[in-house]
Amino acid sequence: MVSIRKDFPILSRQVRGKPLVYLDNAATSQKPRAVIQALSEYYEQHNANVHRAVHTLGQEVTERYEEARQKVADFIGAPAEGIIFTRGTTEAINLVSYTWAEANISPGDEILTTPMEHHSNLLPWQRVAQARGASLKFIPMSPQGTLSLSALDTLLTERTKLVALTHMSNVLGAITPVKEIARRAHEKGALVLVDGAQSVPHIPVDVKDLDCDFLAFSGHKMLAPTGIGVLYVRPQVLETMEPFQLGGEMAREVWLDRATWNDLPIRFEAGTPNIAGAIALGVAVDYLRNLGMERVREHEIQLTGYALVRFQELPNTEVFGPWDTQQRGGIISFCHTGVHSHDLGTFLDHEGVAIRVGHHCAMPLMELLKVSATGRASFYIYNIKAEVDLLVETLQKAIRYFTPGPRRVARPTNS
Amino acid sequence: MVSIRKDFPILSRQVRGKPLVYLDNAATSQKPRAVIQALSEYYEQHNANVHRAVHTLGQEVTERYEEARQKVADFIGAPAEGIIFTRGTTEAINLVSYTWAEANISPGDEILTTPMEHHSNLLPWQRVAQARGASLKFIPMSPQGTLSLSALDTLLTERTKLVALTHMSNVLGAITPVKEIARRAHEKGALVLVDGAQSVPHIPVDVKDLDCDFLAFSGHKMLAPTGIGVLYVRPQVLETMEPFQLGGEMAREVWLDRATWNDLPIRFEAGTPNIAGAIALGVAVDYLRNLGMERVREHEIQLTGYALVRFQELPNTEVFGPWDTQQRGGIISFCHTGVHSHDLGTFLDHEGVAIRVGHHCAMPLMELLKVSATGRASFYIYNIKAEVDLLVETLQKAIRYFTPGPRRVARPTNS
Amino acid sequence: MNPGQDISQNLFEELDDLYQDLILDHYRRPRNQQQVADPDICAEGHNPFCGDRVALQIKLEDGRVTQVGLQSHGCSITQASASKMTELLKDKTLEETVILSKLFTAMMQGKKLTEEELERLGEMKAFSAVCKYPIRIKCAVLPWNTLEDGVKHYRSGQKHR
Amino acid sequence: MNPGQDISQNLFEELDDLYQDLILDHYRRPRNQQQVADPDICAEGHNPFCGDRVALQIKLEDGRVTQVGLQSHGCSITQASASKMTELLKDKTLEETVILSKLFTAMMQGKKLTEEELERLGEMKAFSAVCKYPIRIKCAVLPWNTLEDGVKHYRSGQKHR
Ligand SMILES: Cc1ncc(COP(=O)(O)O)c(C=O)c1O
Ligand SMILES: Cc1ncc(COP(=O)(O)O)c(C=O)c1O
Repeated sequence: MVSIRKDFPILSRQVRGKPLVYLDNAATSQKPRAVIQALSEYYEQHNANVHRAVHTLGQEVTERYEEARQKVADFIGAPAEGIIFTRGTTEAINLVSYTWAEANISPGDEILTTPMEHHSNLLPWQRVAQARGASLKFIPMSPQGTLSLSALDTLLTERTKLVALTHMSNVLGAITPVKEIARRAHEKGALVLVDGAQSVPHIPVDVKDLDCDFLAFSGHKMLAPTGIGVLYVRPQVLETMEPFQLGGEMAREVWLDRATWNDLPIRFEAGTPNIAGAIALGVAVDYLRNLGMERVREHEIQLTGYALVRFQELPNTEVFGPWDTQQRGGIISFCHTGVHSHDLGTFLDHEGVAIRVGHHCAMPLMELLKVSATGRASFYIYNIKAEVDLLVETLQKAIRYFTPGPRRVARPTNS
Repeated sequence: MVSIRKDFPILSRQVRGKPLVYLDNAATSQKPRAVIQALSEYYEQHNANVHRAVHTLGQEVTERYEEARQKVADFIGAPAEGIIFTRGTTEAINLVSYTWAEANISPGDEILTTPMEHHSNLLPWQRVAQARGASLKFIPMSPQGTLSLSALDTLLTERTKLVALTHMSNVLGAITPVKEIARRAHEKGALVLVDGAQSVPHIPVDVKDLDCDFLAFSGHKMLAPTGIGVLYVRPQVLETMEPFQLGGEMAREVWLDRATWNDLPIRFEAGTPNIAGAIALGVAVDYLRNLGMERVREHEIQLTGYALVRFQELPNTEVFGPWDTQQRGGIISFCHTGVHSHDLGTFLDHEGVAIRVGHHCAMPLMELLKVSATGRASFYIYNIKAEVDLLVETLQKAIRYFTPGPRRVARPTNS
Repeated sequence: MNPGQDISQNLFEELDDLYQDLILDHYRRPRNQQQVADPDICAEGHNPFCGDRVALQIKLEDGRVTQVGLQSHGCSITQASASKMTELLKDKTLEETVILSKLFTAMMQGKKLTEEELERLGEMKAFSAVCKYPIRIKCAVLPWNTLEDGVKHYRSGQKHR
Repeated sequence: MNPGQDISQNLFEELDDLYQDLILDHYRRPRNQQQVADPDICAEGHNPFCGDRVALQIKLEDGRVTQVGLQSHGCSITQASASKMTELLKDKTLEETVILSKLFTAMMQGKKLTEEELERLGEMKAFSAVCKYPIRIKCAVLPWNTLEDGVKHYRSGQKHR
């Protein structure tokens, strides 16, 4: 995958005089030239509002927008009418919480999730549970990210209305057995929402295969621009849902005191959407399909396996998550016993290496791991072994730098 | 303003072999090169996720994102902590409807609006009224768009909790006396939400001067990309509001069963925002400030006045909205008694002229005007008199084309 | 441009391709604009996005269409499509009208029809260029959708809706 | 690069600007890490975004700080800032501690201080480069904010929170 690096203009950038080594892909990915150009081309050649324009620009844009929807649908094996464009994963999950959940979760019902969720797949369910008098339950897990499937026997009951879980932890990299959980949830009549923010960009995902009812993901983590994301909803479920936001094209007929709704999925896209973002997401999907998601996955398995080995060289450093690369994505969270992750992050930045440091919007997981923050390096298609080497070697220097001992020569005072 | 046309790459595009004449600015505006380049530059040089990154890219991006917020705040005379980035006007209004309104509208309360609202400023209030057992009242208006202020005496009562009204009708172009209405609403203790989708891009708007509590507008109608918009909320009101969407950076501390919220305004921006869009909106605001909103307004008054005169040449054509250009923006909706607007729109498109045709997401207003659709030409900074001339002359041809009479030579059969 | 051709025609050549003489003719002088008394089939169609409206009444004898009444409102494409349709329906069996409708819809969706199929559509062929105008397609098919609705309800034993 | 200079120093020159020797020294050997018994002022600060925590106890005599106790947890900047702060507070009046805090915060916000103001901050000057690292600023000011909180509560008559 070395050859694709030239497709990403930012990779030739320098940071503090050093070449950029971008290892914060779980936060957001970089964009290939094709995606950036799709934005420029859209605004230089086509820009218009979508839907029902008689003019040429409007028709061109509507066509491209719906084409993008079809591409995204094909990418995850879904029908196009089940694809709703949102701002991102967070909005997608909130949409479900405000519509399907408000209508289907009753007092005494239960929502099942995991302790390793991103806040975006936890807080909406806290709100729903409280608003609807339902309760939130958690599938027990090991600190490595393995969910206790045996606990499902007792946790999944007829009162379970929804299982909301991540497909891949953004901290541990752990891939969850969504398919198995979905099967068992459906047996009990519960629906299944999958947070695919970390999985859809990195591993082949097919909603038919997973058999999930909802899948949420973000464009900006899969080569596309910020401000565009996707909620997939199984059409039979979508048909039963009330709209979320109201206004614009989502209505069919409107009177002063009432209204009827437009077709699916437009009914769930109120107001002018992020048109250019959606079209560019289509281009990003083309790019990924062209590489092949199997190859993307294979590349990250290689890189992650190599990194896991090299991280063992680091003294007093704990690496979280599963050791089996078949069960983890390209995310490595770690902690040094003596040096705070913030200091490591700042040191790395001075060498051009960008990692994320903090709680990664997964505070309950931090508590479970008994840390307040971790460092996190996360890979994508353009990362290479040499970058892993630089990461590990720079971490080694950093640890030496912050660890007591005469490793710095005295400096002139007032320097 | 002729010289600025070269700043807009799309204006040199051809449509069906004719130069593009873009007169659908009320739907969405075109973008200057500076805005398009801001997007490319963002993705080629800086792209990272905002907030709390220790790495350089993240710091650069956070800085630019917050800088954009400050620019937008200055543009409308607001403090930065009152500026929430949304997808657009529709989301902004829905946010208020799901948070402030759910908490403050009680059974028996009243929401006051107008019959000329865009669906985006009507449907959310229909929903709230129904959900909360409140009622929706309408300020009477003339077909020209003049609101009956005298009716306010009886319509505004202690039960009125919110007055939600457009600052400029997207069909009639009518500018509403927001300041006067806000003053009287506040006397009764009601809050005031202004739909600024059509005003903020076109006339100087200052929230202190209007003294409104909420102001919603869309970036894509003011030179910025799609997928970014703004909700301004008076900070004293914002402080009392519960968050809307949940997840990501909007939380301060999160446990499995509860959470506390981050500072304003981040509390209302759940998930990764449209970072590039916000930054590019800042650039669009720079562009507009550089022109000067007074000059923008003056240009549109000139153009609209000219168009209103020229439209009188058109046979059997009704032009809606106020005749006084001081009271209207650059929007001209019209209907021909014999030729359907769709046919006019298609004809114009064949000559390169893009106008909008339809109900403009203002169906109740269509009913009031006793039409099912209108044609609508809407102007912006780059439009010129020659384009108005072409519009009127092409309309003339179109009317002739569709009106019975031997104006077409017989064509060979099977052509 | 052939010498001797009218300039104004050439000016609007592409447009004329959409607005065939037949379409403008039916638009200006829609046929069968009467209300049929005691109809067997009765249907109304509405496209709220454009405000187009079509009302249709059909009288059958021995399973064949004998009378068609139409009241339509909307753009030229809707009105001409409705008007021309009423002519085509005459003497057809319900079966045949539905086949016509499917063929017309297929043409509008840009599908390639066989010579024979095109033959069946007769003068409705004049609408073929509409498929290049996505936004206008639903104008052209509204009358036909309305017809299919009516037939469906008739067949489900519900004489009047 | 001067000949004779250590290469590793030069490698991390910009970094050394942030991580002054004083900071690393206080980070590795934080001062006043005892719990003060029966304190007059007692405050805790927490930065949930980084997980930094600071607990502070102060004993006063004749309106001046006589003893300071500190328990801190977090990155080098937080810990060093807290540790150095405890040293600076000794013998100061509450008034003076608050002024110091304001000055330090101003320095962190990148405001230009006068020579005299810088003089008052003494060795806290070592933190001046932190203002170039927006994300680390709140690490540096956390101990001082905690101090101000404690003073405010003390003054509002609430001896212990
Ligand atoms: C697992 C997971 N879920 C949800 C999100 C939220 O995505 P977004 O911020 O794009 O809405 C993220 C991204 O940070 C994530 O990693
Ligand atoms: C007056 C008015 N309000 C609201 C909107 C909705 O804006 P958006 O589609 O950007 O959410 C529009 C734009 O069509 C408008 O003209």
